[in-house]
Amino acid sequence: MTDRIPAPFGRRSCEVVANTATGGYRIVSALDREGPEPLAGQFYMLATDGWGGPGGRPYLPRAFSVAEAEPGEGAVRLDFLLEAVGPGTSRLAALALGERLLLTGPLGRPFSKPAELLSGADGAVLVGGGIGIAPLAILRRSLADAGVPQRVLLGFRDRAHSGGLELFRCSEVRTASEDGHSGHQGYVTDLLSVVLEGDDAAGAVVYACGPPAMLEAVRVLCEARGIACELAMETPMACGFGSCFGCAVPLAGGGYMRLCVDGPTVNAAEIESALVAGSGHT
Amino acid sequence: MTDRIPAPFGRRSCEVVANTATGGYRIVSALDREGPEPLAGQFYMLATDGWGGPGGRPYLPRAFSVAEAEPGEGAVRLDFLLEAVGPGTSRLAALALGERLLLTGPLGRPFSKPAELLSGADGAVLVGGGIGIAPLAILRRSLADAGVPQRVLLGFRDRAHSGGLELFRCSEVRTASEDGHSGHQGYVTDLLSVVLEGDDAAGAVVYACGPPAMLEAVRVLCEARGIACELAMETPMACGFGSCFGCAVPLAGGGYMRLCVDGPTVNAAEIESALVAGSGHT
Amino acid sequence: MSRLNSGGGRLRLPGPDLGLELCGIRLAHPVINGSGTFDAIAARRAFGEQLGERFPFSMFVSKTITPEPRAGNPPPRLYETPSGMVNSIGLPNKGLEGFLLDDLPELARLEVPLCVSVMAPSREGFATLVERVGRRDEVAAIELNVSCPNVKSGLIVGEQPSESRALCEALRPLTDKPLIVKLTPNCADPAAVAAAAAEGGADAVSLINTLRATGLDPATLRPWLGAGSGGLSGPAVRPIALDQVRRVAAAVEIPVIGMGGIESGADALAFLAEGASAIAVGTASFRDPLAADRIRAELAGELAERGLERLPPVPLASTST
Amino acid sequence: MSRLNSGGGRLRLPGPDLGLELCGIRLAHPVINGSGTFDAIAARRAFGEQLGERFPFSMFVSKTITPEPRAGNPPPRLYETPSGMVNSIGLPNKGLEGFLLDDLPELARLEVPLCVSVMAPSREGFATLVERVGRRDEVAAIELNVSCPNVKSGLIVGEQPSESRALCEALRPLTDKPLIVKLTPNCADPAAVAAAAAEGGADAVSLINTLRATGLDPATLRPWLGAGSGGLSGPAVRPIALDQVRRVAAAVEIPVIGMGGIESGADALAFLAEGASAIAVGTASFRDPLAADRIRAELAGELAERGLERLPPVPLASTST
Ligand SMILES: Cc1cc2nc3c(=O)[nH]c(=O)nc-3n(C[C@H](O)[C@H](O)[C@H](O)COP(=O)(O)OP(=O)(O)OC[C@H]3O[C@@H](n4cnc5c(N)ncnc54)[C@H](O)[C@@H]3O)c2cc1C
Ligand SMILES: Cc1cc2nc3c(=O)[nH]c(=O)nc-3n(C[C@H](O)[C@H](O)[C@H](O)COP(=O)(O)OP(=O)(O)OC[C@H]3O[C@@H](n4cnc5c(N)ncnc54)[C@H](O)[C@@H]3O)c2cc1C
Ligand SMILES: Cc1cc2nc3c(=O)[nH]c(=O)nc-3n(C[C@H](O)[C@H](O)[C@H](O)COP(=O)(O)O)c2cc1C
Ligand SMILES: Cc1cc2nc3c(=O)[nH]c(=O)nc-3n(C[C@H](O)[C@H](O)[C@H](O)COP(=O)(O)O)c2cc1C
Ligand code: FES
Ligand code: FES
Repeated sequence: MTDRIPAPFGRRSCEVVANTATGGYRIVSALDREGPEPLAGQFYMLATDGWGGPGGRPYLPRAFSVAEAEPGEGAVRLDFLLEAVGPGTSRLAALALGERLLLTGPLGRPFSKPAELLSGADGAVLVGGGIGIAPLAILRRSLADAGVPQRVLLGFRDRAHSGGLELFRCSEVRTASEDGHSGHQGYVTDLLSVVLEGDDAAGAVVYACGPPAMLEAVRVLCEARGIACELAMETPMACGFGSCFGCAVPLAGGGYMRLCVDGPTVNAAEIESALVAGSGHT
Repeated sequence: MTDRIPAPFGRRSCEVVANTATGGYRIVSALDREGPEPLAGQFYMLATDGWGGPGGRPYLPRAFSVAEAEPGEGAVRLDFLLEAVGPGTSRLAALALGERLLLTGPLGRPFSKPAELLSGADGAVLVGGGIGIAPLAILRRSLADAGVPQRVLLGFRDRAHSGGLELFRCSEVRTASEDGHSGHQGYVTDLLSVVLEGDDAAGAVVYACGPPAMLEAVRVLCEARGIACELAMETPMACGFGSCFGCAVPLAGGGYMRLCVDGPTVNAAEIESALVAGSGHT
Repeated sequence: MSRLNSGGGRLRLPGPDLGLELCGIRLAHPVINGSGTFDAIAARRAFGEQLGERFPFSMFVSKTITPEPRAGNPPPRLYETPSGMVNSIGLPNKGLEGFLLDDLPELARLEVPLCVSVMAPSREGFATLVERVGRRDEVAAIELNVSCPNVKSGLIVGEQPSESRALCEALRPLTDKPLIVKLTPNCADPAAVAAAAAEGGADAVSLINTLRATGLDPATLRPWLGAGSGGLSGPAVRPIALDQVRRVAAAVEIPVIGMGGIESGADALAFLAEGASAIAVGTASFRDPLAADRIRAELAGELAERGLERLPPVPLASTST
Repeated sequence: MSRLNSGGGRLRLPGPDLGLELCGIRLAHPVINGSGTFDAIAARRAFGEQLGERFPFSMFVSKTITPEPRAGNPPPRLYETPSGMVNSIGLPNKGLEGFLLDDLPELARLEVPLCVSVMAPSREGFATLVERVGRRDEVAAIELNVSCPNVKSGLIVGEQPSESRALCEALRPLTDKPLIVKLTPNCADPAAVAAAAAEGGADAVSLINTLRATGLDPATLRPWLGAGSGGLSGPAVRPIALDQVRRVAAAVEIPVIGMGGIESGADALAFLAEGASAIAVGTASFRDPLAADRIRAELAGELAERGLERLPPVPLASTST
């Protein structure tokens, strides 16, 4: 299993160097001078100065997958793709240049290498939906660096929710949209099932991240075809480093895993269902 | 007794049109389009959007005397002099132009007219200290408008705490400072006792606002000389309109008054002492 | 906000019908005030006649009165805390006679039903209060405050089911006005106390009162409050209040008036969903004297969004666990 | 903040001496963790060996273990509230055997004394836990969790003085390790429970555990938590915790470990001033895993500012009311 990159112990403060709108989303970039380069699939717990608002929320930090990481002069630039759905994401989306981003990370288990999921794997299919495509951007790049042939399939509800495409600017992707504004009109899983019909599908492994309903559809598709599949999942998290036991995901064999330390990347075979109560948002 | 100007029922939102530093203080001005022109001695409960911070405070609104009020085109410009001593004043001091000031007011009992304090009064002595000189600015102006001869005596700890002088730009004042940076080196009450020796003192009434210790000194001075004196006092306040009973000030005759509705201007003869636990700051 | 202040409690509003009947009292909507958090007489001094025109509560609950006048606790009486406040007011009031003489006529000018909150250090004291207050036509209901953390009354009625039952049984015959028992959150099992009060003849229960709390003066490290400690209120206590309202509503048949940190229509709806028939706004009124009016308007909006024409008749929560 | 992280719990710091002895255990400073809020084993996976180098607690308290393994409550288990959070974790743990086999050796690698928190649905269960855990040399102390709001144990030990005394009397003979009783805030009189525990032979008490609370899913109006309700923690409860610590400290001679919403050195100092011998950091660690280290550094600063060379020996508060 790919070793996680451990995080520096303690929360640190990083300068926000970019915050750009893309569709209905934002891409927020910060310079991390103390942390290592993260691996695809890892996440950070984020907060800001002045965290906590009129209603007393947000109180806890919020978890975000790293969408891209670029090492530079004595610092790593971290990109996060975020959607303002509540008090925490709204505050983060409003970050001004020069403001501080408070973060802990990189946390969690990175995506496995294809060969770790299927010995002799000869390709990868990346399936993403909505905001969930964030970790697939850095995954696509690292697979490309490793010379792994890949197909990227992305699904969106509508144009407002397709802002993540920005992260795939310079790469070839196939898209589906529920409103038909881009690519196939329908679900990204339609594209996946077609791809999985292909005779080159046998040696492929699937990586997926997106809304619970999409993840569940992908899980079922792959299970039916006996295809190795790794999901990047979400649940509410208080700590992100295994201390609160709040991020429970039911295991196929009974019991729970802590998504923050045993995930957020999960082998689809390990879990009962990708539909975890309280998790995610579309 | 001078009738209070009642406040519109409910909190309203006003545009911040100025926020300037003066010494260690700020003068924050907002345009009130819904409220009446306040009388000298009245105060407002202030808050901002995004009230509530990382520590969950400020939670309650904060009370501030109106320092000056200028009626104009369909709005009254309200000036507040404030000192950042904690989470609430710090947030208010940081207000940017165009931001909203949330306020309820004018509240409380205005200063009495000299004749209401002493029949046949023929002059007024205004005694202020530190941040407490705010309400004396609008009082000075309204007494001048009414043609009441007056002397203004202001005391400051040091230059940083003398920012309130700005409000008395175009009027003649005598000052005292503990560090001697301006006027008499010592306490403003030194100036007062000299003034009260003068043979024209007999017909004068004293208005005072400032730190509890100063108010108490003034109260004692006036009591000893049988001079009518009205103090503008402070206590912690939750509501400002008589509903929480939190702003209790002990009465000379026993029991308490609610400073927000029975004050904040108080006839010195009514109270036990101006040193009220928990009240004010220098 | 002012956008939402659409006309106060008396007007019939467009949208869902928020009207209800509480212990036989007709209310225009379910938003009332928490005792001791809104002084209609002082507020009329501060806001003039507008107070009546836009009165935000469908019933007015008086500050708790006692048999004898009380000055209240020494200052300071307020301590701000994360998302809340601690108060140690100590029930200052004019006493029964002063209230009946000076305040009741003033309060009767309000165009909403009046509920008088009473508290006494003894059962006899409670009896006198209930009898004398109950006789007055201006009074629609009586709230028994057995839960104030700021007065050392011999009674621990509020903590003990048996005591609560006994008190209600003793007071029940003395008036035909509805008796509302204000419960304390400072006990292991508020539902048991509520059930006992109901058995004793209480017509409704209200909760929560404040939670025992304190804070220090950062400078002296001595308790900030003159009384040493007080009661916590505001949004900080809302999750505790909601849990207790739910347990109490599940334990009694009589109506429950829910309160504790309610600041929005969504908060109010949550309490109604957990079984409250009406809700009270307390601390939120300190931030905005018209907060209750905004909350009522937001509540109407919440119901409309859900396509509901009136208040949830059955506690939604009762089906949910 | 990182400015304040001056070297972790093990280093001897410049400035005031924060050292103390708690039930005969030597601690470098008074800042420990609240049970169940820091998993040193998982944290080592997340932060690597730095965890040991900068370990922020002077004693480590394990998550509560039970005789049999527990999976914990169904998700969701977390609900954020104003200045706090509600959890319904439900004591997931490997059970006694799994803990002794897998976890204890791992925890023993920490360079601070170890306290094991235990909870059982019966007195016999507690007895087994205390005996088996007490035998292990790696264990410095045992905390009896009689106060978890998230497990329906037959016991209401934590709410009743008599039950607490009986439990302590039964367990006392089974080990010579210090027994710390973790008190519940969900009762009318924690001081009485604490006093009874002390009479029963407890060496210390710790408080507060979480306050029973709930929250709804705004969309469905059903309880958000899978378990329906849970326990409130964080700054929202601090004023309640401080008041209970003060009452308990005034009622017992044995040391008190104070916790509940502590987020700063000033907060910590307030608990010490009210009579706590040590303080625990819980929820604050979720916001910053090194929060306890900052709090310890800030506490040293607070003492230095006041010209104090060591921790307040006598509860300042005892003289203050
Ligand atoms: C490993 C991981 C990676 C993630 N990566 C990303 C990412 O790359 N980009 C991204 O945009 N998001 C990501 N998320 C999701 C993100 O963390 C959440 O969207 C965020 O926490 C929402 O916080 P909020 O305060 O904005 O909204 P919240 O108020 O937390 O609301 C979010 C949802 O939580 C529920 N909820 C929980 N508690 C309450 C409450 N007290 N009141 C009301 N509702 C409540 C509601 O259903 C609400 O819709 C990730 C999550 C995880 C676990
Ligand atoms: C009628 C009236 C008029 C006023 N006019 C003015 C004015 O014109 N200009 C001006 O600058 N000020 C004025 N004040 C004072 C002003 O209201 C206070 O300075 C303000 O409320 C402080 O709020 P804060 O949040 O900044 O500080 P706070 O945190 O409220 O601290 C202020 C003081 O309150 C105490 N305190 C109370 N609760 C706590 C707590 N929980 N934690 C820590 N400390 C606490 C402390 O002693 C602290 O020093 C007036 C007050 C009144 C009543
Ligand atoms: C300043 C203040 C004074 C109060 N006085 C009383 C009172 O006299 N009688 C009473 O039954 N409750 C009193 N309460 C409790 C409130 O009625 C209410 O139960 C509690 O504050 C919780 O609601 P809230 O969080 O909305 O304020 C008081 C609360 C506050 C904050
Ligand atoms: C997520 C979570 C899990 C907890 N688990 C336990 C536990 O297993 N045993 C226990 O005695 N207390 C447990 N507690 C209570 C804490 O130890 C502490 O008493 C409480 O949270 C108050 O402190 P705080 O506000 O600093 O978090 C838990 C608290 C939280 C928030
Ligand atoms: S988020 Fe705290 S254990 Fe996973
Ligand atoms: S501040 Fe509330 S009564 Fe005076």
